[in-house]
Amino acid sequence: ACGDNGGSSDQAGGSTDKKPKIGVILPDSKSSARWEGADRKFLKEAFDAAGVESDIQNAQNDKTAFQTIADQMITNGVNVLMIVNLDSGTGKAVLDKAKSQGVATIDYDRLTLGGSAQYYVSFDNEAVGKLQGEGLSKCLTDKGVKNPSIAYLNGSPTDNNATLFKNGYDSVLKPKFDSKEYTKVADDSVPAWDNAQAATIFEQQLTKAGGKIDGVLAANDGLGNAAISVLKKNKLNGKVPVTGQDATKEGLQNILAGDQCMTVYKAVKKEADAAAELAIALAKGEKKETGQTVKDPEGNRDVPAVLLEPKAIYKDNVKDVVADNYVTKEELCTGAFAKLCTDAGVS
Amino acid sequence: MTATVVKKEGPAGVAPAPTVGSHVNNYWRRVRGGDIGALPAVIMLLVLAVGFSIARPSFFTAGNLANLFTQGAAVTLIAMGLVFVLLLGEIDLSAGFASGVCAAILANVVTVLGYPWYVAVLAAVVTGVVIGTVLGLLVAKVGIPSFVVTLAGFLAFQGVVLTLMDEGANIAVRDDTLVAIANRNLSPALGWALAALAVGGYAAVQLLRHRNRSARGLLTDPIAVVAARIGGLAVILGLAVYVLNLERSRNVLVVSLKGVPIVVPIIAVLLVVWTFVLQRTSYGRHIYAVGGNAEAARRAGISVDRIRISVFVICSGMAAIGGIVAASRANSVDPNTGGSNVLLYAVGAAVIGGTSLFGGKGRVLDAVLGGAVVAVIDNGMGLMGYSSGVKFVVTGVVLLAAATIDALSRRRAAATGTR
Amino acid sequence: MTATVVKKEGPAGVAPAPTVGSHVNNYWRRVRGGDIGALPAVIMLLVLAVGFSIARPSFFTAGNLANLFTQGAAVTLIAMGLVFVLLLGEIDLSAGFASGVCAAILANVVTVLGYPWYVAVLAAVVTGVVIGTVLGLLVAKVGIPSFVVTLAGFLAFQGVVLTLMDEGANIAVRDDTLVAIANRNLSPALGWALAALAVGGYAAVQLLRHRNRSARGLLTDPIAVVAARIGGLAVILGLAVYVLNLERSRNVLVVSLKGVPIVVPIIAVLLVVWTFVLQRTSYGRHIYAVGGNAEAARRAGISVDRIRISVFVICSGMAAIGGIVAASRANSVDPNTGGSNVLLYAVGAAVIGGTSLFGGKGRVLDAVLGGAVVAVIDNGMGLMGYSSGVKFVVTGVVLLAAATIDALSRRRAAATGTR
Amino acid sequence: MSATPLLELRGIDKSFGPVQVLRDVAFTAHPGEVTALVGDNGAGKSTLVKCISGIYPTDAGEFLFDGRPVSINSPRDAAALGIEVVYQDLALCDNLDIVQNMFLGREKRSGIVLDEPTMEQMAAETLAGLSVRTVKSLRQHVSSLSGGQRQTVAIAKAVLWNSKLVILDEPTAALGVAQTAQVLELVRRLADNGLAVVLISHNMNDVFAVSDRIAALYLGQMVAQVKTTDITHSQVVELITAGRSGGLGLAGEPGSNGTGAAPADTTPGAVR
Amino acid sequence: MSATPLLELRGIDKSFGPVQVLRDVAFTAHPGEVTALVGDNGAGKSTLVKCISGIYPTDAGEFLFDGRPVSINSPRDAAALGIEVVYQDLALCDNLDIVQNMFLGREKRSGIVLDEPTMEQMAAETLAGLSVRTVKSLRQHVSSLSGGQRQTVAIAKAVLWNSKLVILDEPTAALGVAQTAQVLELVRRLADNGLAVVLISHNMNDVFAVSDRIAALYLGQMVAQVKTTDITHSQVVELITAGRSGGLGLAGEPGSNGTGAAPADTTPGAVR
Ligand SMILES: Nc1ncnc2c1ncn2[C@@H]1O[C@H](COP(=O)(O)OP(=O)(O)OP(=O)(O)O)[C@@H](O)[C@H]1O
Ligand SMILES: Nc1ncnc2c1ncn2[C@@H]1O[C@H](COP(=O)(O)OP(=O)(O)OP(=O)(O)O)[C@@H](O)[C@H]1O
Ligand SMILES: [Mg+2]
Ligand SMILES: [Mg+2]
Repeated sequence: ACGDNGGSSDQAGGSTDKKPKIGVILPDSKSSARWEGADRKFLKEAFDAAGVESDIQNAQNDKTAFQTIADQMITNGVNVLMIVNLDSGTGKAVLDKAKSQGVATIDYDRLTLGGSAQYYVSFDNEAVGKLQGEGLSKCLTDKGVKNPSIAYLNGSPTDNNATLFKNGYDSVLKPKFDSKEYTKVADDSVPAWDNAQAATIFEQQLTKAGGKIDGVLAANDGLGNAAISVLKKNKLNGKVPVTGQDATKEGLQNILAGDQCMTVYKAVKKEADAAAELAIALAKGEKKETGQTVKDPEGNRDVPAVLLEPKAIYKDNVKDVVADNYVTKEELCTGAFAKLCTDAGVS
Repeated sequence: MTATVVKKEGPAGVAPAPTVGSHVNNYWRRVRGGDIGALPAVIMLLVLAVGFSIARPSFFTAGNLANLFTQGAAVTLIAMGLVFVLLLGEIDLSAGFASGVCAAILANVVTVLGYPWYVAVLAAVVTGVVIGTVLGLLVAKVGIPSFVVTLAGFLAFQGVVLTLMDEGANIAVRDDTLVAIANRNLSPALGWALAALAVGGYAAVQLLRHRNRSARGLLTDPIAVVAARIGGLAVILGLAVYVLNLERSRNVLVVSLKGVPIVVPIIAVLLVVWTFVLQRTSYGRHIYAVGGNAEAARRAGISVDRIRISVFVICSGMAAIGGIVAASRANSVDPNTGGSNVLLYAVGAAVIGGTSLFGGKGRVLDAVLGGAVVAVIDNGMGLMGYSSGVKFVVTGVVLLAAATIDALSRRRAAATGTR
Repeated sequence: MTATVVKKEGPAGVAPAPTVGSHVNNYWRRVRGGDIGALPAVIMLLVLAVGFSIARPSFFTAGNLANLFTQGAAVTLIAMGLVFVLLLGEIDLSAGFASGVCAAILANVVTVLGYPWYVAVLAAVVTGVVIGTVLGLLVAKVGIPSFVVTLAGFLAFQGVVLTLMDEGANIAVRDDTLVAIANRNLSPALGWALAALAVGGYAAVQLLRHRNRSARGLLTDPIAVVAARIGGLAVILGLAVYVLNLERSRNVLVVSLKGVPIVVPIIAVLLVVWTFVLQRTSYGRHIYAVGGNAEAARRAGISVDRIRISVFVICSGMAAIGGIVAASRANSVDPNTGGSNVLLYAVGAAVIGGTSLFGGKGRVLDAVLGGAVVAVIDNGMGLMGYSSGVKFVVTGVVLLAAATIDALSRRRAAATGTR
Repeated sequence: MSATPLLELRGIDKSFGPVQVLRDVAFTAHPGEVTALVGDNGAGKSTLVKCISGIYPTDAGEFLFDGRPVSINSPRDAAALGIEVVYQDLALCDNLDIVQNMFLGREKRSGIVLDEPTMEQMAAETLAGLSVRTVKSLRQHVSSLSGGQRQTVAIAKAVLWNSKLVILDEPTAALGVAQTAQVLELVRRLADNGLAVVLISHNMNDVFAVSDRIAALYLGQMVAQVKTTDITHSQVVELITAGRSGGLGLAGEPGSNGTGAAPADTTPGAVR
Repeated sequence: MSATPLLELRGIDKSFGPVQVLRDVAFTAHPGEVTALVGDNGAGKSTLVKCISGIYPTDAGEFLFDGRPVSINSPRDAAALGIEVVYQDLALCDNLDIVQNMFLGREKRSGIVLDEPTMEQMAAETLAGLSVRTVKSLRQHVSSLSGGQRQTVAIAKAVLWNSKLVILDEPTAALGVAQTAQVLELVRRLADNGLAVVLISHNMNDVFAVSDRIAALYLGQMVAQVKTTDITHSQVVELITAGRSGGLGLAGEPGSNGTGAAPADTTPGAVR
């Protein structure tokens, strides 16, 4: 299938004298800061450096908008379409439409099941969840808590990624629940990843548990911060480990302050660069080998893939994130955090 | 539609003689007096289209026109149903998620349970009708304000969709017929045939009415004006079909893409049917009456409760159809179907078209025109390539600018009292 | 408040003599006649509280009561502002995101730019006022329907928040004073002092009014009834302060947690101020007049446009305060602040409390009571441990059940015409 | 006077919350007669009419129509019995035009389609009969009509139908000289055609000009229902303003019904 | 007749969309006099009033107040000049009570707080002067008032203020016998106190009883403005219904203003 599409995209490229053009559809701006804050920047830099035209848009977690944007990009004459799908259904519809119009496609960060993308570039979302689960149990062990009560603060119930994250941390924690080593006292999803609702939900979890929550598995840094704000109010911050994801400035600061136990850092730049490289190649009508493949169970095919490893960040390796230039020292080490930064070896 | 005089007498009582000139003249005076019907929405559409075409020439292509229809279809369908509820001065906040519930039922029936498409469609529409009945009963019989009832529905249906979707997964819709609704086109010939049928039907209705009225000695529009109307429709439809029948595939060797998208006749038929119901049946008349003055309607012996229930049924039923189209377009249903901005866009479409939130004023055509405005803005913004923050801001500003055209042109609306 | 008779004469013209007995009797007849004011909301709250306490005993703890206030504060504050807009029969869909914009400004000023907290609060409130002025001008002077203006605002402000948040990042709010607003408590003594002040002030106002009216020979409530009202307030406030002053820390050795949450006096002061404005100033009177019959108000020489603009300013200003509280509570601002369900919950709170969407009817107290209902439902549902789908459904159903109490108790409202 | 009255009310009570507006009211309307219902402002006339037409539920009392007891719970029920009412607060739909208002709830149809030409013709004829000359177009929204024009539309709406009882609540209040004359003539004509007509008016000249019988309400009580020929102009005014006039009306203290010596065929206090 | 009229209109035109309702209307109101404005239903009386009070903008024409040209663009402007109006469509706020309606836009205050007791007292006194006896409570919403009671509230609202010109559009239409007498007396008293009063009425008896001058509108044109003593009852009716009566009113074909022989001190057609 790859060969066919490569051919047709050649034709499309040949029919226009203009520079090759790449369209990117990001999923939303609210589930995580990475999309607009990092991915957009890194992808644009890579495309600009290679001298290809690009059009990067965000679907704002709206499937209809997602499809509309795809239609518009195809109308606008992109040669390569790179999508982060909102769900496999719309993703497939968009990929199929693009294919039928001779546009090459890449699945970015999320695999479209049953889809027709030529490449897949991603962090493994389940691996992210696994790191969170492992991180939480590590922090609990470090604190020496016996038979801890755990609360889940999952992502949006309508977000498939949230399900994937959960699968990941469940795979680590469920055995511990089953063996009665840990107790799960609450398990709630936060609609639309809304931090304000997360605070209320966590406060109620705490009330329901009679105040006894020893560890919080928060699906990202925003939810984690919401839990921390409630813990602070009850003067429990720092005593109860909280997880996160995305290595946001706020999350890292919480880690430095000892309120948050860990976050998961995804080197978005690496992912973006890998994807951009593939996209540029496709746009120029070239073919690249990735070396890896991922099985699409629904489409029953092996998709050539670039898979990157997420990284767990604790207080002692916050400096790695800064070293990667994902967050700058100036942003991170403001005010009271300057000293904490020094203590943690951030330079 | 037209003016009739009881008796001619006295200097101020003279009605203009119904000649073509006076008709045009009269229309112009009405427009200047602020009684302008669909005009502002049409102007809005033109201004937006010209603006976007200048900014992004690709806006002005056959392919984009076709996209426009399918992109705006679901919201427009929901807005058409909402017009009925708004005509009564009620609101249905749950329409978006009701469409989600119906879409979820559709997907479950066709994909999970494996029934044929028509069973699924039937199930979805029946679900919509049931939802509407429940909402209507709560509003009319229990007497809870519709805002509260449908806010509860908004929450509950969101949960129902989640539950039907197994807490977050999505269900694919792969049935060919269902997928065709929002993704395939009529053959060019069929497009022409339908357009011809529409013009013919319109002509027949108009001419019959003209004959009927003049036979009874009632005042009628001059026949030339009637002919001009029919001609106008023919030109517009002809042009639209012509453009949509152009080849719009980027790569004709791979696939040929032409013809009127299937959703277009679906919307057109529903538009005609609902317009007929509102304008030409006593049921429709009663809806306007209840919306205008519920107490007067009650005193006239109209069963206000029954009307109230029925509009919720229509609204949720149309939401079901909107949900089916959305599912078809997305090839799938997920827990967000009908969520996010769908509801506000649908109500906004109806209001931008000229429907009042206070009841008694509005047409189904308003929803279609307003839906078109919303779709054009969305479509055009998609071509501009802004970052998401900027895009939201610009969308809001463009919407406001469009609404300003409407407000300014209605400015003179010193209530002329004639329609 | 009370009835006055022009003249006593004729069999049907007899007014009941103002004794305590007749007063109680009269109140009971008014209640049976459907004129019940805040009663249904209070009943709703009681039923919900009892229900949740039975289902989850942890609901009925001092700690949870304190949580309740901070959880519902932001929505309640926004709802209080919305009452003004609703009183005019307008709507402000942008109030939620307006609070988000103001919160974002707050966070930027205090965290990014590093100014002291009062500068940030001022900046946030000024932002709210500016937003309200723009919305109001567009509605009143340009004449665009408020639904459309504020829908545009809803979209645009969403974008503004994203832009202010650097396209999606959170900004932490770590300033101690700001964090205290939604997270700290008054000292128990201060709580008692404030309660005493409130009761004393109420008593002074009531007794002065009583003396003033009886000095002029106007009909007044019997002094016993006045005393009973004051006593009632004293009991309620005393009880609330007492419960909130109980120790609610789970581990007194680690930390002591008691006292009235700081948001409570903030809401209380705003409630008193806005109630005073609406009930005791001519500005407030004019708001009701414009909402009841804008044409009559205009004919009475009221500047309708100015009133219209002012309510949007109040609404957005209150949204700013709501945003500040939300930011304080979350210790941070994210692009969702003021988004998701905030707006619908706020409008719902006002409507559940008894405010009409058609204008002319509503009080700020309605928003507080309605906000309490919404907060109790949210709080209680959080203790039930449902999965999110079921949680949505049950929330909707509970909301509906609560509204049914209201609808049934207003059922008899065959317009008694007295207040 | 025909034997059975078309409409007979007995012991009607009606309160709004704590305010009792009608107490123990009895009233009859006979076919072929115009019954004038008079009373001071706020006496309860309009309330009585709304109780008859099913807009307000009554607290107590009986309705007899054509001798049979009936219960009227909604305007639909009243219309089904053949009762047509012109309300004082006209209750027209401002967003509909004249023709649409006149046929509201009883549209003419051919098949399921509204038969607009027929309705327009019928409306034009009826209005012409009421001396309406200044209406520019039958397709004008009623919101743009003058006070008198609105009132004419409401009257025309009520007389368009074959009914048995027509109640007109101050129908001529806003009408001009010529139009008033037309309406009074119409009222007389309806009665002569065998209908029962109830006319509420503050204009004693009109009352004496067309009515066969006068019923007087005083502060929610029916103080007299007598033949027009048996009472004088000033007596009626006295009944309206004081509740009694000579042997008619309330007897002693307010609150108890009078039963003083009454002229033949008049029944003081609550009739019958 | 005083030298300068308080209010003088010249050449007023007013159209609603394609419909011209007033054409070239001239009108004067003198202090100390009651000017009756008569005309058929739909003649344009209420429209003229609304033009004077700034509710409708006029298409053409001049306003002179106390001899000085003024422009009235809103009811505020009219109130500032000292013009008070009782509208035919009463325009009360149904969600407010009687006192609140009567003081709307001109609330009494002490400091910034509304002075309710003062307002209540003043309202009670004014209403008592208008023979209102059936209102149960001054704190009743006006939505629950009877037709006549509403009208009384509207009248009371207008006469509460020190104004120079009071315009009453069919103020007695819904009033009872006693109340009508009171209002007519009030009208006379206002004029005798030096105010200019304009009274619109369809009741010729009332018009002749209180007015000093009669202005007749016919299909949007002012056909005569004459002293009441110079014209008879039947002449006025003729002017109303046909636009002319003997030498008065429209001269030839409709559309051109008459200038036939006029009695002394009467000006046919558009006055002045
Ligand atoms: N909904 C209501 N609530 C309370 N009181 C009411 C209501 N409707 C009417 N009333 C009172 O009932 C009394 C009778 O009113 P009604 O309208 O029947 O008088 P009426 O005889 O028709 O007077 P009018 O001649 O002025 O029309 C009045 O005092 C009025 O204030
Ligand atoms: N907003 C409007 N739009 C169109 N026509 C109007 C409007 N308002 C009034 N008219 C028309 O203007 C004419 C004059 O109306 P107006 O209310 O001034 O009459 P009027 O002399 O007060 O009559 P009445 O004695 O019945 O109160 C009427 O024919 C009416 O239909
Ligand atoms: Mg009445
Ligand atoms: Mg008038």
